[in-house]
Amino acid sequence: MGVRLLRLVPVMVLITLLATAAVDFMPGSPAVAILGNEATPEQIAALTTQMGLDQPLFARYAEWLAGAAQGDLGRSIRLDLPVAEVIAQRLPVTIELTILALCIALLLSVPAALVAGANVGGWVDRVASTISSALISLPSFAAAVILIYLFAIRTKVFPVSGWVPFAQDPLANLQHAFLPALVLGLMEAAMFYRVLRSDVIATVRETFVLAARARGMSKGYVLMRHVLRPSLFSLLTLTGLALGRLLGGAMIVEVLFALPGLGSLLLQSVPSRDIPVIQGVVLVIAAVYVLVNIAVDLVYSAVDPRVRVRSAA
Amino acid sequence: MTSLDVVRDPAPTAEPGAATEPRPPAEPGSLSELAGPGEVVLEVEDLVQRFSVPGGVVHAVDGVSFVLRRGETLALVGESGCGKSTLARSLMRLQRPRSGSVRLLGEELTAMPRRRLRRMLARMQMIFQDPISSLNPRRRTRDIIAEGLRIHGAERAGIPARVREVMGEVGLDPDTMSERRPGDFSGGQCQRIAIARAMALSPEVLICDEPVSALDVSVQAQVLNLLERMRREHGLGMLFISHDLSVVRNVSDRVAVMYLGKIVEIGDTDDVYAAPAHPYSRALIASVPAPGGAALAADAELRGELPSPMRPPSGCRFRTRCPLASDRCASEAPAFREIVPGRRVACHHPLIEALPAAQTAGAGS
Amino acid sequence: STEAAAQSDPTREAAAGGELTMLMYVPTRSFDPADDNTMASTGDATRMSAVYDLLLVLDPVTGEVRPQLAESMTPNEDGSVWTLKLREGVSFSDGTPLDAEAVRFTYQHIADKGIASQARAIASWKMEVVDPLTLQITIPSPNMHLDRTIADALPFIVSPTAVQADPEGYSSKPVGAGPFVLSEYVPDDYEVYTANADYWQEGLPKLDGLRLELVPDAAQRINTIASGAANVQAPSSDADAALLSNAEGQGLVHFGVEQSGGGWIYMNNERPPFDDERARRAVYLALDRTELAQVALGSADATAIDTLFVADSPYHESEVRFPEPDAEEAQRLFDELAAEGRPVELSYINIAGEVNSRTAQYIQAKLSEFENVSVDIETLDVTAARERVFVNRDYDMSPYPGAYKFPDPEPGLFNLLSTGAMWNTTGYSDPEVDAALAAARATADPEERRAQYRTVQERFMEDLPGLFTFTPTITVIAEPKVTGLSYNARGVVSWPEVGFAAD
Amino acid sequence: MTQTAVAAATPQAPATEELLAVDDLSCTLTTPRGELRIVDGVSFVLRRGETLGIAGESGSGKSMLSRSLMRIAPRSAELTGSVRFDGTELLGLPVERMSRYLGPQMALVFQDPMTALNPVVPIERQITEGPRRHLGLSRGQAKARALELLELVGIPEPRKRLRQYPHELSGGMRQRVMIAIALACDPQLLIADEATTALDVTVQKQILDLLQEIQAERRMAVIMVSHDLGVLAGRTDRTMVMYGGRVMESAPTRELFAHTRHQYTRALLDAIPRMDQPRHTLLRAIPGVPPDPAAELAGCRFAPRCAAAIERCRTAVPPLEAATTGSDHLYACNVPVNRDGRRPA
Amino acid sequence: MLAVVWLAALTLLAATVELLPVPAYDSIVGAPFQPMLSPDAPLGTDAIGRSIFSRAIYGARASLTFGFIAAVIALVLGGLLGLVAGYFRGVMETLVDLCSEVVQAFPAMLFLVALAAAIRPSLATLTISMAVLMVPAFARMMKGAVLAQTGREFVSAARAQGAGPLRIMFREILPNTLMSIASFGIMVMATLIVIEGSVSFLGYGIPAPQPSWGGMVAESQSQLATQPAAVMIPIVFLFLTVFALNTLSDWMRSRFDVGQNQI
Ligand SMILES: Nc1ncnc2c1ncn2[C@@H]1O[C@H](COP(=O)(O)OP(=O)(O)OP(=O)(O)O)[C@@H](O)[C@H]1O
Ligand SMILES: Nc1ncnc2c1ncn2[C@@H]1O[C@H](COP(=O)(O)OP(=O)(O)OP(=O)(O)O)[C@@H](O)[C@H]1O
Ligand SMILES: [Mg+2]
Ligand SMILES: [Mg+2]
Repeated sequence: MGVRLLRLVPVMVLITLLATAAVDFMPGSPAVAILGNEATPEQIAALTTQMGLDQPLFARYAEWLAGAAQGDLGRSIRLDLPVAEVIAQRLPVTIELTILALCIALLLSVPAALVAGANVGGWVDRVASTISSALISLPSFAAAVILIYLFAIRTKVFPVSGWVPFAQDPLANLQHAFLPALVLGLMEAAMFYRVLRSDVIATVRETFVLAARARGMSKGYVLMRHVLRPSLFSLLTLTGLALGRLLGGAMIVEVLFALPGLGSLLLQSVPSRDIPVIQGVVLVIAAVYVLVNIAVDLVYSAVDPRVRVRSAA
Repeated sequence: MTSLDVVRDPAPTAEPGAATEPRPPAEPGSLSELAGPGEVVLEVEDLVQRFSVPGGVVHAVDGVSFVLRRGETLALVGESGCGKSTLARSLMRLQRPRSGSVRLLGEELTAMPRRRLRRMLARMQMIFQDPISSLNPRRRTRDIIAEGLRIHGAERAGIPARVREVMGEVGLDPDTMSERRPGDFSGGQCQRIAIARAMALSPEVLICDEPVSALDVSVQAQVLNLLERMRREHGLGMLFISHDLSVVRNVSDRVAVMYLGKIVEIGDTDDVYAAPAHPYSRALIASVPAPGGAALAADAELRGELPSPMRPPSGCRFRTRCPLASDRCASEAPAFREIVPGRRVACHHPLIEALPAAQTAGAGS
Repeated sequence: STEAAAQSDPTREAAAGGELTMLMYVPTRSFDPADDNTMASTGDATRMSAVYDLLLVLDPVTGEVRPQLAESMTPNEDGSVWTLKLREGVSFSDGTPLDAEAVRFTYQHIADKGIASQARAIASWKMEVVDPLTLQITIPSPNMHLDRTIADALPFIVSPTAVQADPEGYSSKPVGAGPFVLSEYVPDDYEVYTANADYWQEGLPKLDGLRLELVPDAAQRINTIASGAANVQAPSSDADAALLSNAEGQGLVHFGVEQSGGGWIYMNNERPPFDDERARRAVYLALDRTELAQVALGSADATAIDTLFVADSPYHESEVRFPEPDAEEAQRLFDELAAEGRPVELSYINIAGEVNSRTAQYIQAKLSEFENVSVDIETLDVTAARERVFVNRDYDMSPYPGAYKFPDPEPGLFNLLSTGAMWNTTGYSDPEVDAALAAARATADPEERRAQYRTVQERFMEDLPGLFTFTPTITVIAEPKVTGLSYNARGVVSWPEVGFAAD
Repeated sequence: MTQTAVAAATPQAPATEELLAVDDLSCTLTTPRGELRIVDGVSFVLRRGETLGIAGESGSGKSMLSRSLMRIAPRSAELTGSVRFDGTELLGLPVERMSRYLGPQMALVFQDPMTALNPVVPIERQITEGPRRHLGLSRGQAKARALELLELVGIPEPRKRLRQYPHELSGGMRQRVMIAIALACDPQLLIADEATTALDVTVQKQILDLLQEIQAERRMAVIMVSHDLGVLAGRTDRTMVMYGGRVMESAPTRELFAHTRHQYTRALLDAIPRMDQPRHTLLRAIPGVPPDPAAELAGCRFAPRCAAAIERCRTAVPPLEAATTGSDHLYACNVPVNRDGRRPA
Repeated sequence: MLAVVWLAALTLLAATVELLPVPAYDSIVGAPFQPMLSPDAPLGTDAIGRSIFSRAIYGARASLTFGFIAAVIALVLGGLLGLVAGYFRGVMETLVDLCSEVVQAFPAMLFLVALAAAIRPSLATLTISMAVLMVPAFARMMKGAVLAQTGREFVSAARAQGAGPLRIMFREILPNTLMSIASFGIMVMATLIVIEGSVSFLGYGIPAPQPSWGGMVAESQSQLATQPAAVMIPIVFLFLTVFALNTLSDWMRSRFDVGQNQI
């Protein structure tokens, strides 16, 4: 575990450096972005010097890193606010979306996969497998477009875009979050379903399941008590990955539904070359990713006692 | 090298001289081989193999010494996890041993550079427990058998003929089986392919790690017979690892009993079976279930379980389960000493001193 | 749309009360007018209009200047000194008075920051506070139409006290004398404004509160309004007909005001191929601008701009028109240029976005029907495109984001066409045009101005320095009950009168 | 499901003692390779307190037979014939009622304790879930019973073990736990399917002794399945040799080893190395490989590998019958081994 | 196999589209938003009046070549890296793990958007950059497969025969991992096509006027309510192609698994 935590450092440094370099290589500097169409080269040069952008990339990065190490993520160029504040404002949206999406994904996939995996070839299996293959093949933007068309344009059940903070109006908040969370959740559910189903199929073939049946345990009991838990490992990994990915901001969905989350913040920051925000967001994404993976390892040991021994020993 | 008629008239399924012929008498030749100390082909001295695992060090093989002579079969028996496979793998340097020496035909293997080692391995080959997984499922039989020849730079033109020859020798039909892949064969046939692969290089030493324990009893006999024939015809020195004491009894000239990484007793098979010197050997032999098996002396029964190889007991490693254990056993590790000619034991209270040397009665009847 | 418009009258008086939600296109950058260099109605200007109100209002159709926060703004006889008179009793929401000093401070602040488009111009002004309500501005080169520039680009006045109190944080904590006060601001998401109790106009604003929400996607904005989660979207000038019909289909209304000017695509007059007038003309002749307008706006009814000024404008010259499409002549010109070793191979710098992208692809598709001409489209984001087009001038064609409008030729046409002017990104330079523009600027006489601008229009049709496409329209899409909407020439809403219909 | 009259096939079973009567039991699996008859017409009778050994090579259908008896064969398996347990026909029972038999009436000990124990469920629950369902014990009662059982099967520190997971135990202990689980509801019939094959000889002996002890104590009937004839030799009353899903020979164990009649049994015994032979004795291997259940065979299943096979062996299935009426040594062989052909034990 | 039929038909059409009597992807064949089955435009026209059918087919060409070439490059590079990392472990393994962690945690969209601005996007640059982005995934996957294979006895057997590392990697391990990495490759190809669609949808992908399914959706998305066909047709093409690829990959994997079981 300690080793994994140590890995956090190079991963985060590399990722933020990469992000800085990527934005730096884009034509058009923050000065150009700020000054607009009519700026003269002199104005741009002056602003560039003023913002310290004439320094070499590594010097700027090192300076940022030094600041970041002390918890100072700098100030947004575009919004003229502390980066930490900007991110803190976006994070709840992304977190809520992530949690909702994962809940939807798990609620849809786990029962379906359990039933399908235990009755391969049954109708649940056939229906759910077909749906999941279809969903896996549907890009999220396409899914979003279709769902918007169905639920927001045709039937107007859900609002199309925007965001209401939970504290302000919980019901409206859920209404706004539902469609985007559904898009994300459906995508993940399809993956979860497939992985869990194949693991359930494998587990059902295990002798210990037969042994439980030989003890006269009922089918439902065997599924819940003996099949489910040993089948959860791949699903856990996948959930961890999904958690990391979603917390990093589901860009397309956030953009399409105009949600003020991390993903859209990142995309909005690119045209204005808001490097401090980009660095900050990427840092958060990387940290979340690595931490989530460590957390998944911890959960593993909760689910599988064998892992517990291995890591404790 | 082999008789031509075998090649011309392969008998893939029927084992010549097995079921169809009456049982041949015990072969006196093998006894004479044993009597005159043959040339030593493999000499192992104080071999140590350890694994660092999370939580400690596994003392898998701990100071093992023995010699193997040409034409002789040395069997290695012991409970699961006592380090038999690890020993075999260390000999082949599939895992580099921590310390000790392995001399193959007088050459030290442990420190040998890899390139030379690889050439040297042609003279010592190994057969694995699981016949199916020891063959690459994606390769054709003839490629599997030819692989060693190619590696060791045999003349290209000669390879197919040699492959056919070896296939015939192990009872595989070269015409119908060359092109097929391991998945098409049964376990026994796969083990034949593995034997052919090993024999293709005409090794002097053959290490067999539980070569028949994955096979059915009926097929097991085929493979045992085949190995026996190979040993006899090619004068192989064979290290035969098994946990089946009946099989060991049948195939080996000498037997080494291993317990928790150490050899506790080594000696002539007949002698050891008749009069085990180590309490553990006795317990093992007494446990064999057989029609008319051993009548068990009550004190031969083992207590408890095999201790963890990460924390072997002090002194004698067997003392925690030994009916004869004394205080001395806990404090002092017994020396591996020769108590009668040809018999070495690591025990403070060897059973053989308490027994008259003349006792010969086969256990049981 | 006529039917829907008939049912609801956008100018009908609103009942008091209610809270209105407007959907915005562009994220808020800053509430400090010194940071705004676009004055786009789709972005910060509309927000600032709520906080600051407008000093002067430029009428989008007639080009007239109307007083608002200011009582009047008048020039001396040659237009070198202007006097700005402010209303009495107007104060910022922090209680300090909006006086001549505040105006001076604001303009100085803008000049110091150096970001806004007029910053350089202001730096050359001499401003003098004559009395608390009178500011005198002396400008280096005479201009009889400075009031139009003020109304167009410098209408927002900040509270000096507030800026000085917190220069760093001011951009997100604005203090103005407008009808509303910013009460909550979540960047890239929404803002909430509450009515200013001390607003200078009695009984206004109509609304109790205002909420501006960011929804960058056009279709989504309409869907959101249609779903009742918002009332109106920010006025824009590139109304996509598909969007409008989509809105109509969902029971919304839209209002449009046609303006002079048009969708504008820069041509780089400073380098081949467009340093040659024939190349520019050939492109005009090759394209069917009506079709272009229809594709760009996504509507079969869309029309192309055919004169520089709309028929209602005093400067409208019906016979000075853009050339009609003529494929044969276009081909002849392309061949001629190719024969001279100057083939028309152009790089089109496109700015990401749906309308832009369609326009670019239409031009590419249309020109590909001709020989000896080729178009290479490169799509960039705004900042990268800006560097390519405006800073480096490394382009052949590139769209102006939005439409180029001039309700009055001052200052728009001047900035667009005179040599070295602020928005003359085409690099167009013609002494005759320069002279005519300067002469028109120096006079207040309508007849004189009309004559000068006729010359400009005639020269324009000869030289065709850039490509005008469709007529710009300020369009608002709203629920039928929204009323009291009026805007300045930039499409910036005048907030005080906005409200909901009484029923 | 065809049902043959039970009484006719079981002449040697005194009705009062009889616990399990299997008649003409067949198990057919539908697979992509076709219909596989894994168990083919097996009949036997088991009395209370009796031990039946079932021997046979890998794939001969031993496990499928045990599973068929408990009706836990794969879903695609079709069972025909009759299994009467204590007078009740099991094959027709509804699933729910059948599951009531598993545990209190019949229990199974699996071959590989590592895979037969759920790795992520503590030992305690695996032992107690059966009693709680079938005997209606409370949590506390079930736990007390589990402790008792662990002590019975000779596990030191049972209280500690209850909280542990299977991987924390050694192979021998796991198998003891398996036995404890099987005994949890006091079954009348214990089926040990290769219960000791995965274990070391020393441990194997301990476990076999334990089983024997418990059986004697409780008067359980036991079916002991093994491919190792040696294991069955000293410990069963009766032994049944299976090959290719069919019973080849069935006799009281002593009789079977002393007077082997079937060619297959003989060959099998000859192929096993024996402790009393001189070393390097070539074994009598059986040529060929065990039969593929998918292959259609008209005659005796062993005929293709049998050295003594005659024409008749390849055309008709020899019936399983006794040489002399009244004898309980049954075999299905046209060319039985002569009495004098047997080897000294 | 419907999936194979669709892929084959699409590939064939895409490969031979120049020879077919369909208009060029960038030529205007009629008024915008012509309905289906109009002459010259069997699937109607888009917002500019170009044939949706032509554009969909040319889009298929772009997507398929992009997906295939990027997947192959990534497969070869990542496969080799993974092979070496999995066999030798040590530094190589750490490096592969680190890289894949970095790439997985890095927002790919940011990379692509930045790239689109930094270097002029074209099919070639997009292909190469996506391939590079996918290398760690393949390396990791291959490493896993190699680790599993290295543990199998036949690798020990080869070493016991005296085989060197190269021979073991390429003769023994590689053939056994090919099927799984190939099926993974097909799945990645599907993923790549989705990513390309998404990037083009955001406007940073294949440059206009070259058609791309994602770009086609974006160009007509605002007309979803009035002109659903223009939006749905590219989505259907994209969906069917990705679906077919996924099905193919599944099928390969199940074949492989069955093979595994039979052994
Ligand atoms: N690569 C390894 N890393 C760590 N521990 C190992 C490794 N290989 C073997 N061991 C440990 O070394 C000990 C000896 O194992 P080995 O496989 O040699 O036993 P064995 O006698 O062959 O057993 P079996 O009869 O089950 O094959 C065991 O405790 C095993 O867990
Ligand atoms: N689920 C199944 N599907 C298809 N065939 C099966 C299935 N289960 C078992 N078989 C086949 O049935 C035959 C008998 O299997 P069974 O497990 O009963 O044999 P066994 O005598 O117990 O062998 P072993 O000694 O290996 O345990 C074998 O040929 C096996 O391949
Ligand atoms: Mg081993
Ligand atoms: Mg079995």
